[in-house]
Amino acid sequence: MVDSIEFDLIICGSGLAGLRAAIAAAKKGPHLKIGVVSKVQVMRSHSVSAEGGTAAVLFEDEGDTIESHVYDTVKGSDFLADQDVAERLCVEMPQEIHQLDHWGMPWSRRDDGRIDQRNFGGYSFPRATYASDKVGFFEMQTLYDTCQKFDNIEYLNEWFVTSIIHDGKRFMGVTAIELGSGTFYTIKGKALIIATGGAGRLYSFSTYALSSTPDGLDMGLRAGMALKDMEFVQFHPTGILPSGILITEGARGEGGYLLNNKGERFMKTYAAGKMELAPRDIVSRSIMTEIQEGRGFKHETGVDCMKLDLRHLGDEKIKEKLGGIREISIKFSGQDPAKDLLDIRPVCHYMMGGLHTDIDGATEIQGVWAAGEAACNSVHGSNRLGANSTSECIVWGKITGELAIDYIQKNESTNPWPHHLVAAEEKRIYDGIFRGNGDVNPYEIRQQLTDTMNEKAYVYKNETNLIEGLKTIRDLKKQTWKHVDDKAKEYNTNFANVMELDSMFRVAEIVLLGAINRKESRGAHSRTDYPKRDDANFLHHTLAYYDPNEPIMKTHPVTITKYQPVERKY
Amino acid sequence: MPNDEHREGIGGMINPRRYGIERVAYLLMRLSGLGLLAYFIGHIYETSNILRGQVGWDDFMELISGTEGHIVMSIVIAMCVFHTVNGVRVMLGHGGVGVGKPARPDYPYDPASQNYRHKIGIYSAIVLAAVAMMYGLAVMFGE
Amino acid sequence: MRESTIMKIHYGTALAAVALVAVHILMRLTMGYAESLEYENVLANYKFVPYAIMLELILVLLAVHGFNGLRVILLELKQGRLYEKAVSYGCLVAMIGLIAYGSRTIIMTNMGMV
Amino acid sequence: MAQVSSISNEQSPTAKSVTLKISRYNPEHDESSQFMEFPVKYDQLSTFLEAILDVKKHFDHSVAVRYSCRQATCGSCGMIINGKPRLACFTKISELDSNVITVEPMNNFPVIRDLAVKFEKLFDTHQKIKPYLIRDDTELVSDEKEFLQTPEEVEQYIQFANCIKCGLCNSACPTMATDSSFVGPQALAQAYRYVADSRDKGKDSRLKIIDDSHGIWRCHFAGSCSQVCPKGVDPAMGIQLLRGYMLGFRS
Repeated sequence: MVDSIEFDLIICGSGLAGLRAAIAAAKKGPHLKIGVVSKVQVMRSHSVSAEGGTAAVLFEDEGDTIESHVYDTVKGSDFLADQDVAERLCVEMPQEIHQLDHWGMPWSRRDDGRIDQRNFGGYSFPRATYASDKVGFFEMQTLYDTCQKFDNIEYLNEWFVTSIIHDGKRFMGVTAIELGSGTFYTIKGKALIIATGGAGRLYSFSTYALSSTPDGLDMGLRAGMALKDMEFVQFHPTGILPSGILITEGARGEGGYLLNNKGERFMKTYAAGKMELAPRDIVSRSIMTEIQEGRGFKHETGVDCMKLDLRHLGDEKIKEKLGGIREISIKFSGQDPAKDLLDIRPVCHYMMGGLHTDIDGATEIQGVWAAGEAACNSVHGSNRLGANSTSECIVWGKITGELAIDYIQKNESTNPWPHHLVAAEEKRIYDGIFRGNGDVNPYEIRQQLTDTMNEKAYVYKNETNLIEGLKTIRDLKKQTWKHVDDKAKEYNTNFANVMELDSMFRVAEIVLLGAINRKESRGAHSRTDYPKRDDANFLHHTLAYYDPNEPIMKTHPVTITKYQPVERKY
Repeated sequence: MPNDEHREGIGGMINPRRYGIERVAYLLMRLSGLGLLAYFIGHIYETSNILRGQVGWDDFMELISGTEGHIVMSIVIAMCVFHTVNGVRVMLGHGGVGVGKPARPDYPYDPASQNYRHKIGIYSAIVLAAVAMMYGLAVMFGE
Repeated sequence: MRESTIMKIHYGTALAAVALVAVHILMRLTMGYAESLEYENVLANYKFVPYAIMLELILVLLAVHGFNGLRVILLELKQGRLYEKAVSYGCLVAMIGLIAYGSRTIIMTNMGMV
Repeated sequence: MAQVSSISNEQSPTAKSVTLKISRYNPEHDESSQFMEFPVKYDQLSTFLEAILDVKKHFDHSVAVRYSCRQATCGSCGMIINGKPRLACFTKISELDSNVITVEPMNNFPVIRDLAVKFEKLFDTHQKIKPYLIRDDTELVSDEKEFLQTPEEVEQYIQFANCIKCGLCNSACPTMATDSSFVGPQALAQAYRYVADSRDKGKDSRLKIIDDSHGIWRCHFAGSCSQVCPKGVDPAMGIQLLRGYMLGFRS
């Protein structure tokens, strides 16, 4: 018999969205038991690595408007964003900033004591609220610490959730492995919030934490939910070499320049109005174009790169506003931004796509919500503006947390527990993976998979590359890597790694298929063989459903309220 | 003390090699404190000999006025001076004196509390203890 | 007692003891170390009431400080309800015992009961 | 190395070699821990986390290690490297200048397996010192604005807010080495972080919690915590300043 525990609300994932949801739920349902289940230790999630800012309109008295934030977001999305969703984000956000402040967030301040904001790419007003350049870290700390006030939140550190159990319509629980002891559990619950973040480790050159694999997305997919818009992968213009660690957009927001090998601020050719602060897709493409036209640099590792110049900001300003990236560049690259030009290159940074949800974050299964990067409520469309992701996590964390509690209080489940589903899942994991007798090194396979994604589905894509990539990945998938050398139960990271790899294949395939199908260039999805946006044929979202053979691809309409698509110029 | 909790145990607590002079001072403070307590108890006991009158006192004086007695005494002096000077330093530190001011840390991090003021305090405690020990030896053997 | 009160006493006794012990040691040096330890001189010290009072004070201060220090070290070495109780009361008893024993010397010598 | 091999050449000409001695121990099965030796290649920028993941990839898949962000922000990979607590991802092999390097799990934390240790106690003590703003109006009811705070007021606590809960300080602390009930530098520094925040009104209640026989007074200012902190938090300073309130040196 499988061990079982029970909560009212299960929150899978402990990043910004997960913790914000936990607080919202704990406040709204003080008598309900809330379990935060995380593959890592709660508070070690990748949200801690967010650097630059959180977008919100705080200075309406100085000329900023919610409407401008909405329009910037929609325009940044290349008009693929659902506009009602974007509006929701912008309306809800200001008070979330103040709420965080009331919980102890150490926002950077202006001399008059008010919360300061900095400039960010694609905005028409400086509205990235910041705390030095460790915004995500401080937000996570604030939320985690605030969670400690509530005694109805329980933390399941290092539990790997493997599947969602439902009766075809309604959520009933999840299965999970407690990594510490290696025990397989069922966690019964009345509602679930998926906040497992993005899947950027599909790419080997990535700003993501090593743990940011698509197991959360895959779990939803296998449960019958759709993945939406997965072909839109954001490449951040400034990942530092050789590690790929993020150099925040705030570096350019504070006045940093991008230079080519002629010493020119080449962004004047591509976005004269915004220069370095154009949206990320445009800056990344500009960098790659410069490189392809021979105006790039060669890094000592043999990779092409571009230079980021922060020297004119001065040591003191860098220490004050960009202390985090100063530490990163000195430690991990041996370059001091006050003295040296930083070697940067576009790097996988964000997935606009995710589990298909409506404006409230509700998924297609009753009782399951998704929030944060794992969700795709289409607030970012085909390209996210910097600083809007932490905003999204916080807003939909709160919304889904409260809605889940409403749902729990109104609904009483009576269906019998589906033991056969648990048994099937146990068989899938233990017979299919743990006891598999392959002879191929799964770590090598993972390396090849992520390298393929990097080569074939980078900033610029084309049909030939994408199809080759898909073929390579399908070939890799067939090899005998499904086995776990480490036979111990306790803290078996080898097992976890192979399960992660298993999920990477399904999601990588969807990313590539989506990219192949979308024969246009829009936002972060940029096809050299179809360089123009095609609103007549592709102004829609992509949906992908699970099928054992090949994902089933569908489309979904875009919600347009006020802003008709126009050509996107900066 | 290897155990379930994987505590480093006494060995780790007293190992002075891996960290700065502050950790050495911590160790010396403990050892001198224990030494002084032992001496103090002994001292109370030895002085009670006076109740045995002149004979008793002189018997006892003979015991401590030899070379060994002088050496023990000089170590006690050293411990006493170190414990006092370092104690004053630690006490000031505990009150928040000379431990630096909170400030944004800049990489490479250099903890303000591990500053020269307290290092000077520690070194001067050691030096003063040594000087006092020499002086004590000079006085005791000088006669 | 609150730990902060105990530690304030710890610091207070330390400071006071430093001052008084300094006087006590200086007395050994006023007439030469060996000479100061001669029976008559020591006895004279004890008989001089202010000095006897000072010795008594040093005794109390150092006993309190020393045994509290020992308690702290022992508490940090090992934990457990019973052990900690034993350490706390053990140190208290030892402290009182030492003070009593030392006081006996001082009082009896002072009153000439040698 | 491992994570960037697509863009950097794993066999780069500048690569040097070092022997990693990794402590292997599964309390469920083994009597005691044993070192296993692995030769790894490294260059100027290689970190220990990369080296360990390399071992995992090429030599022994079963090495148990906790890691995530690889940029010294999540606090997962604290371990004892050549005798001192350090973050694996934030320590470069070239910094240590040694041909044989030992890697062990952090002290003063129960070992789960190999390099992974249990953090439950650290999380519990962290919770115990009330690590959140204490005042009546922390929950926003209508469209209230922020509590005003000047940059100087932020400076009073921001250093301590950098704590990533990696546990290195608790591992280095001499009191923690023997005292299983000690609050520890991590939680004490966090107590100071909130006490020093001009928005907070919970000073007295927090001081009361740590004024215990295994509380703040068991710190003797040996400073090892501050010396190993990878984020410049300086717990020793926070603790002494906090104690300053209790001794009446500060108000």
